[in-house]
Formats: sequence, C-alpha cells, structure tokens
Amino acid sequence: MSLDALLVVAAALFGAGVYGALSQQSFVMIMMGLELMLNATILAVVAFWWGSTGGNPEGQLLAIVVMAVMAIEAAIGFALVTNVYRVRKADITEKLRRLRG
Amino acid sequence: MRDLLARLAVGAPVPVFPVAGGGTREALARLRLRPDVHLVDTPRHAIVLLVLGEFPPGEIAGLAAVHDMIPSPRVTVHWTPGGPRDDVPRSMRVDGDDTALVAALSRVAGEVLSGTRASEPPIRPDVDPVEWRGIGPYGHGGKGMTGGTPFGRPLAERAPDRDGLELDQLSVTVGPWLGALPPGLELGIKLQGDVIQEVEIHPPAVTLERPDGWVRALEVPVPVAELELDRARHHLVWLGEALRVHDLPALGQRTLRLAQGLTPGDRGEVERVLAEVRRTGIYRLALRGLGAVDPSQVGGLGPVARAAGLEDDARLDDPTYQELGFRPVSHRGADAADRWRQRIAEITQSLDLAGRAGDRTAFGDGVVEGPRGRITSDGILPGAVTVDLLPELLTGLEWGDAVAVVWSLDVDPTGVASRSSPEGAAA
Amino acid sequence: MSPAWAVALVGVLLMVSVYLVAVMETIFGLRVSGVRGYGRAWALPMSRAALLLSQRRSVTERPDAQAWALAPALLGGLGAVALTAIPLAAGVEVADVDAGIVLFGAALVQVMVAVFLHGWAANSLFPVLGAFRMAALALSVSIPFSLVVITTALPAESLSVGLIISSQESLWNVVRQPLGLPIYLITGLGFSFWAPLQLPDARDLSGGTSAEVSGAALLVWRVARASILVAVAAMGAAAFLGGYLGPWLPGWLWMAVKTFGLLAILVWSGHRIARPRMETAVKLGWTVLLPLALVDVFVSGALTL
Amino acid sequence: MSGIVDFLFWVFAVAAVVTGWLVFRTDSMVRAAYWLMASFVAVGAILVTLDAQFLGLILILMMAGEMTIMAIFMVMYMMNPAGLNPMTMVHQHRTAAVAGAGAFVALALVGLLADFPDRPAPSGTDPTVDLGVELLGESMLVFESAGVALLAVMIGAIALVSKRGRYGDADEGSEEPILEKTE
Amino acid sequence: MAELGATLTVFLVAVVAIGVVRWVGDTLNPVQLTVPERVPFAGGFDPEFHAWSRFHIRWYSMALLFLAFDMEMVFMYPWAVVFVREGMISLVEMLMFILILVVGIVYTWRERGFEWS
Repeated sequence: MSLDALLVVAAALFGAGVYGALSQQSFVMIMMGLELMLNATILAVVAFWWGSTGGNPEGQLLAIVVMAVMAIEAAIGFALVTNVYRVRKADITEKLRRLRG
Repeated sequence: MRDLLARLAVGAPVPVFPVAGGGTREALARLRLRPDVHLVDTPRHAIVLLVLGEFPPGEIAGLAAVHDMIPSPRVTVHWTPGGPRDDVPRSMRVDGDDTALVAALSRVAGEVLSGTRASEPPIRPDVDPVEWRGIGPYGHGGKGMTGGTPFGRPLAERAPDRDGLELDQLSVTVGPWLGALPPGLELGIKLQGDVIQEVEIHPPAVTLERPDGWVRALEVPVPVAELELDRARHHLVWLGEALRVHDLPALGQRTLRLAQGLTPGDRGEVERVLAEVRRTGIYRLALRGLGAVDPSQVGGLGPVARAAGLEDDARLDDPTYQELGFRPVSHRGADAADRWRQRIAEITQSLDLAGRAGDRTAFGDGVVEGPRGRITSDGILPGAVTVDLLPELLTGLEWGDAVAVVWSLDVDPTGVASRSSPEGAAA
Repeated sequence: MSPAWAVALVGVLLMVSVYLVAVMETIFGLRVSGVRGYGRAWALPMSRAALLLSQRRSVTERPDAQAWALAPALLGGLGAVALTAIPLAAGVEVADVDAGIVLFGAALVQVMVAVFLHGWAANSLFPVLGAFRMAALALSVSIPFSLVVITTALPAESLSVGLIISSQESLWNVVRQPLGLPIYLITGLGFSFWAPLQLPDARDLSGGTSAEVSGAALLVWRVARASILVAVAAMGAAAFLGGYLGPWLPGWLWMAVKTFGLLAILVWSGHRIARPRMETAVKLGWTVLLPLALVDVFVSGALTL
Repeated sequence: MSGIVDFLFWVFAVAAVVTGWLVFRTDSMVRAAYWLMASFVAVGAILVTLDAQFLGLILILMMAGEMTIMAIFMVMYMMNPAGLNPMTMVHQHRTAAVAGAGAFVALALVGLLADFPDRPAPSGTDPTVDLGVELLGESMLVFESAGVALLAVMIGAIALVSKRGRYGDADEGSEEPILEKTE
Repeated sequence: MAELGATLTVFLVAVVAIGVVRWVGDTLNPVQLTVPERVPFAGGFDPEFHAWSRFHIRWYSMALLFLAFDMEMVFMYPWAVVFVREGMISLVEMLMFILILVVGIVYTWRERGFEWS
C-alpha cells in the first residue's frame, strides 16, 4: 500500500463516476455518478493526508467537507427531481429538452 | 437429522393458519388461548391450514391459494364447532370439541413433520398466471420499459395523487384471510405507496354469524343479566382480537381469557385488565384522530354512535333498563380512540348492569340493542352498515391506520350478506 | 484479542443471549397474558427453531434472490460487529478501538439496509410496505440515537467504549445524563425493530418484511434480529450503566447483569406499550426525541465542564 | 502484519472499483444504490487501513442513511424501478466510456508521475483529536459556515418539495407546452 | 486497527454461519416450488401487479431533512473528543451550529414535513 496505489484506485473510481455521470439518462443515476466521483475525492484527500502532509488535520477537514458536499448535492438533487417530476411528470433528462437547451 | 428435528419440534406450539368462516368468533378466541396452538398471520409461517366454520355454498374463496402458500410440510384440517361437514374427506375432518381439535392439530403436525403423513401437494395447477416464458427479447414476457407481463404480471400504472406526484398505483385484493383484517372481510383497494386511494367492498367469504341470543330477544323478553354478560363478552373478544392486531398479543390473550366464563363478579379483574390496556398508551400512540365518523351517518350503530356523541341506545326505551337507572356512556371524539374508550367503558357498565339486574327481563318488542348496535326485525344487522362506512373512512389513510380503523369499528363482514339477503338475519 | 478467540467469544455470547431473549420473550408474554408457570419457556425456543428448520423455505414469484439471502446474514453480521465494539469485562474486548462508538453506530445504522433489502427482495406487497416503514423509522431515530451515545463520550474525552466505561468510575452516566438512557433505549428498539417499534415486521402487515419468509430463512432472520437487540442492550449497559464496573462481583458478571436487566426492560416494554402509528413514530423521533437529545447533549456538556 | 494490511487494502480497493462499476451495470435501482454504498463501505475500509479510523467508520455510518434515501428516491421516480424489464438507460455510451477511461488514465498518470512530498502521518496518536481541535480552533468558520450551508439546503429542499408553495400549488400553471410527453 | 481485523473476521464468520444454517435448511427441505406456491400473499387472491413499483413515499421532506441534518453527526464526534479540553468555547460553538440546524427542523415541522403528504 502506497500513495501511488491509493491514487490509482481513486482515479479508477473517478473514471467510473465520470462514465456514469455522462452515460446515464436519469437524474438520479447521474447523481450516483457524481457521488462516485466524490467518493474518489475522499479517498484521494485522505491518501494525501496520510502519505504526504504529515498528518495535517486540514486534510481530514477537507474530507469532511467533501462528505458535506455529497449530502448537500444529494438533498438538492432529490428536491429538484421531486419538483421537476411533480411539474412535468418526467424522470429522464432527454424528455426535458428545455433543460438541455 | 429430520427425525431429531421432528422430535424436538413437537414441543413447539403448532403454527396454524386459520380460514375462519361464519360462527367461529368465539371458537377462534378459545383457540388463541391454547398453549399448544399458535394462530399465525401469514400462511408462510404455518404448517396446518385449519378450515373452520360456515361458508357460502361453493368453493371457499381463496382457500386453494392460501393452502398452496403454506410451505411444505403442509396439512389441512376441517373443523366445524357446530357439527361435522359432509363435503370434506373423512381423513381431514375433526369432529368434537376444542380439545379434540387441539389434539388433532398436534397429531397431524407431528405426523407431517416426521414424515409419517405425506405433505399435501398444491391444489392449484402448476401453470403460470399468464403465458410469459420465452416471450419478448429477453424471454421474460416484458415489453419495452414498462410494458408486457414480465415474469407473469404487469407493472403498475401511474395515477394522480393528493400531493401532486403521479406515481404507481397498485390495485390489490386484500383478504378474506388476512390476519390483519377480520376473517372473511375482503376489500379491493388501490394503494399509492402505503396510502389507500380507493376501497371497494367485496361480498364476504363467510356466511352470516347470526347473533342468535340477540335475535331471540326481538321476539321474547330475555334476562337482562344474560344479555349484558353477552355484550361484555362480545366486547372483550373484540378487544382481544384488536389488541393482537396492534401487536399486543399477550394482553389480548388476557382479555380473551376473561371473556371465557365471565360473571359479574369478575368486575375487579376486568377493571385491572382494562386499566392495563389504557396504560399501553394505545389511544395516544395508535388511535387518536383516526377514522372520525360523521354522527349523522352512524345512527343505530351502538358503540360507534355513542362514541360520536349520540345518545343512541335502544335500552333507553326499555322499561326494565329505565328501572335499573340505565344511562348510556358516550364520548364526543367520534374517532377510533373514542370508539375504544366507548367499548371499554361499556364492558364495565354491562357487568354492573348484569350484577344488579337479578332475574329481570327486557326487550321482546322488535328492537334490541346488540353489541354492535340496534337490531330490528327488518333483518339488516348493524355490521352491514358499519361495512358501508369503510370506503369513505379508509380512503387517504396509511395502511396501518386503515387496519386500526377497521378494528375500531368492530366490522362484521357478514353484514354485507345480511343486507343482500334480508331473510338471512331475520330468519 | 486474536480473531479466533474473538469469533468464539462473540459467537457463544450471541447464541446464549439470543436464546435467553427468546426465553424472556416467552416468559413475559405468558406473564402478561395471565398464565402462571414458566417451566415450559426454557425449552420452547429450541423446539421452535427445530420446527422452522423442518419447514421448507418459501420463495415468491420473482424475488431478488441474492438480496433476500444477504439480508439476514448482513443483519446477524451487524449484530456481531456491534458487539465487538464493547468491552465485556476489564481487558476482555474484541475491538475497543479509538472510534468505538462510531463503529457501533455504523453497524446499527446499517441495520436499515439489511431490513430494507429483506422487505424489498420479496416483491410482495406487505414486505415492501415493511421495508419502507423501516427506512422511515430508522431515519427518524438514528439522529437522537447517535446524539445520546455521543453525549456519553463527553466526560470520557474519547470515542472509545473502554474509556467511556472507565469515565464512569465515580458516577454512572445514567445519573449524569438522566435523559440519555431512555432515549437510547427507545431509539435502540427502533433499530432492532422490536416491539413496540416493530413497525416493519408488524402484525398489521401480516409480519411485514418476514411475511413471505419461512423455514430456516425465518429462523435466521429472527435470530439476527434478536442479536441486534442484544448489542443494543450491551452498549446501553456499557455507555450508561458503567459496564463491567461494580463492587463485589467480578466485572463480567456485572456486565451480564446490567445487559440482561436492560434486555428485560426492552422485552417487557414490547408487551406493555402499544405500537405507535407510522406518522406518530416519525413525529416522535423528530419533534420529541431529537430536541430532548439535544438538550441532553448541551446540559450534560455544560455540567461536565 | 503489514502483509495482511496490504492484502486487505487490495481486496477493498478491488471491491470499491468493481462495486462502483456495477452501479451502472444493474437494472434494479435498489441494487444500484446499494452497490454504490458497497463502494463507499470499501473506501471507508481503506480509510481505516490508512489509520483514518474515524473518517472511515463515519463514512460507512453516513452512507447507510444516504444510500437508503438514494434507493428510495430512485424507486420513487424511475419507471420499472426493479428492472423487471431489462433496459438500457444510457446515451452517448461510447463518449462516456472514453471520457471515463480518459479521466482514469489522466488522473492515474498524475498520481504516479507527480512527485508528492513523502511525509507520512505520525502513527500512534488519535487523529480525531487533531480534527476536533482544528474544527473548534482555526477552522471554526468552516464549521459554522457548513451549518449555515446545511440550513440553506434544508430550507431550500423542503421548500422545493412542498406542494403548497407561497404562490399556490407547485404543480399549477407551469406545464410546459413545448414538453414532449413520451409515455 | 488490528482490532478491527478481528471485527472483520467476526463479521465474515457471522455472515457465513447464517448462510450455513440457511443452506442446511435448504438441504433438508429442497426448495422446488410450483407456480401457485410462489404467489405472493395478500389474503387469498393473487396480486394483479408486481409489488415492485414507483413507490410513493409520504415522508420525502423528512428524508431530505435527514440528509442535511445527518452531517451534523460528522462534526459532533470529533467535537465530543476535545470538548472538555477546549472548554466553554467549544460548547458555544457547537450550540451555535446546532441552533442553526434546528431552524431547519422547525421549518420542516411548520411545513408539515413530518406528516404523511
């Protein structure tokens, strides 16, 4: 286990997240892609904290902030999905031409 | 290994799934008190399917389906408290009283567990409900995103809802043998999430439970002590069953036990148990504010009417009761909690009346105040009217709340039958 | 503690205490129902287990078979993990780690996942309703639950359960934080979906998430569920009642006495308190337990300083 | 000892990536959400092996609730939520795959080639204490602004999902005429 | 950390043990079910639809509130560890943080977010 190995794992997770976020059609699945990218970010941040910053607590703090971002993203995302669904009865991005334009 | 398990398993109460027809209210209550029998709520937990009581002619609705859901080893037992049924094979039939039944249940359960009696094969044919195998691009019967009948059933469709989110609506027939509902009550409901959007009442799967003692009181005066004890017993059995559905089975058993051989002298013990029921906090936690009825719709419905603030009681017009100084108890809330309070108050009131009545007789002139409400000679039992309340009251309730409301009304599913065939009750 | 010893210890403890929970459940049930004479209760769980093992496992038309198999295993595993976070006597601990209460909390919150999967996997109306009930219930109780457990870490200045116990040398947390234990027990009942909070497996759903389960699958589900209750009681004893601390008796015995005392209270309450409506349970969690838990945190905190 | 830790690390690493990939390979929304949770749990386990015990465990704790909510919302809004009809809910599959692979290669190269200082975290102390001191001390503002941000999110989210808005029901008078209704 | 290795072992063994009990049950009573034996139970009548559907939860406001409020836990654990060391200032800081978040609960409660929509 080394910093390099950790970063490669994080990169793989991030790549999977990018694939998901770009390929999926529904809002919620896109959010899953985003969450996977944030997952990779947490791993990378803690890896740096562990291997490269001499245990600076700000590294941990950053990881917590990323978790908070995840919660915020999820809450706002679901609220938007609910609202959009209520108004337009649609759950797939391609049905919402207006949003894409 | 199997033998060892079978020998060990003999010590456990036999899990029995009851399909209880008409006239078995009391028998079922007695059965719940038996330590060797455990009446379960879903056929998946049972070994024995117990068919008891009276059913409308023809096939018993849903019986075959429930039978097949019991995991093997399974065995069926037929028992009729009033007398043997002729249309059932001798080998499955138990004649005699409760004790004979319990002995038979334990015996057949032991036999199928140890393998000396073969487990019954499924009744219904091994055929898919809809042809689906090999159909469609994946061979699963579906079509596109939501079409077709994947694995034999379609997917639910969307329907509008009160909060503006148009999501899937499941329509499903619940009952007649659902442990959460009174036996025989069959409802066609439409659910969105856990909220009921529509209720339709189906004809009951059981025959009318004729309240013989009460019907007799229409014609001839009957001893008040007898009537009032019967009323208290009825309410105690109701309380026991309702407590079970509210997940207080042990307390429910205690009230059911009280109902056996009840005398006016049991009042102290009854009051202790009722106080315990109150202390469970059930009014505040589970019942308050649910299923409030409109007082104008519940006239003649006995406790339901009186819980809605009506002083509606045929006993008020009876000279004997007037002589006893009878005043009806009533509550004002009209909701499920007040209906519970009302019946619980009436239990002690009835015991009090029974104790003071001596050998006085009452009624006999065509109107009787039964435990569920006013019984008249027109043949429509109060249970019928209570069932009619359900569609309006249950709509918009969460499933668990709906179950609580059904029990709080003391619904008699056979009421529907009494209405569709008026001679049923008056006969 | 070496893994082999840990497995042996936790395994034996769980089996014994789950059995005792089943016995207790029977005895309290008989007592409340007005029957005297409990001799039969001791062998009954064994017979019931044998009966379930002799039954066939049920499968519905189109279940999520893997999730259905995973759910009870996950639930039991979580019960065992939660138990490892708790020192059972001075020096007898599987994983008294720095973040002990976080480990315990993580295990308990994951219970929600196991129960949700168990109900969802059946593809049948009542289990699915039960699954969603569990989600609502667990979300409502999990924050007050974590808050009162965190409060016990204040005087200990550590998240380690061992240090939380030793910080109660002079005074138990149940005295120092009187609001803590009741809130902990109520929310703990919610996580172990035990009566009166057994909403996901309630009778109005004909057994809820286990309505379609039979045979060995039902047996392991019930055992796993009881193991969560045992873990909740053990943590309650450690965090609020001083764990293995106590005069005269050996530490492990104190721990056992306190744990079974709490188990008795929990099982007893199932027969004596009514099951709340779903909406009442959610409101109870957010508008009663959560504010009280916050009061507990800050008042106990201020008193600790 | 470190051999076992290395082995566990690789087990968790593979688990995290594989479960993360399975998220987009299943038709069942519940499974997708819980595969994602499994990925988070595996990452949490990796964090534990990195001596960030608290962060790892809290990640596992948080994700149970968050992913259950994820599953519930997905079941709520996705047609055919259990994937009873197999479906392909992807578009621009090739672009996405290339972008994903590209992101992986680029980031992995950065990770492998860039020369990060080698200053390992000191072992033997409880990093949670440092974190607490940091939170209450220098990063107090971060902490309090997180509170404000979370409050804004709560109010925003609740206001968005409430049917009864200040200006009448949320679904009234906002149907888009251009919207193509596919059903 | 080595302790958590023991925890992991306990977890895996418990999972396997439960799997074994289930397997034993399946060996004693092999699961070969006919179509009617697999019909989901609803009281005696076959369900019309699959139960898996777009399930309309009634507490989505509460779920969203939980997402945001649960983050407070992450800050609270480290706070608890250094609480006594940092003294009154830590109490005040956390009190401020919590009071901010409690506004969200009050708002949700006022919007009837804890009731079945």
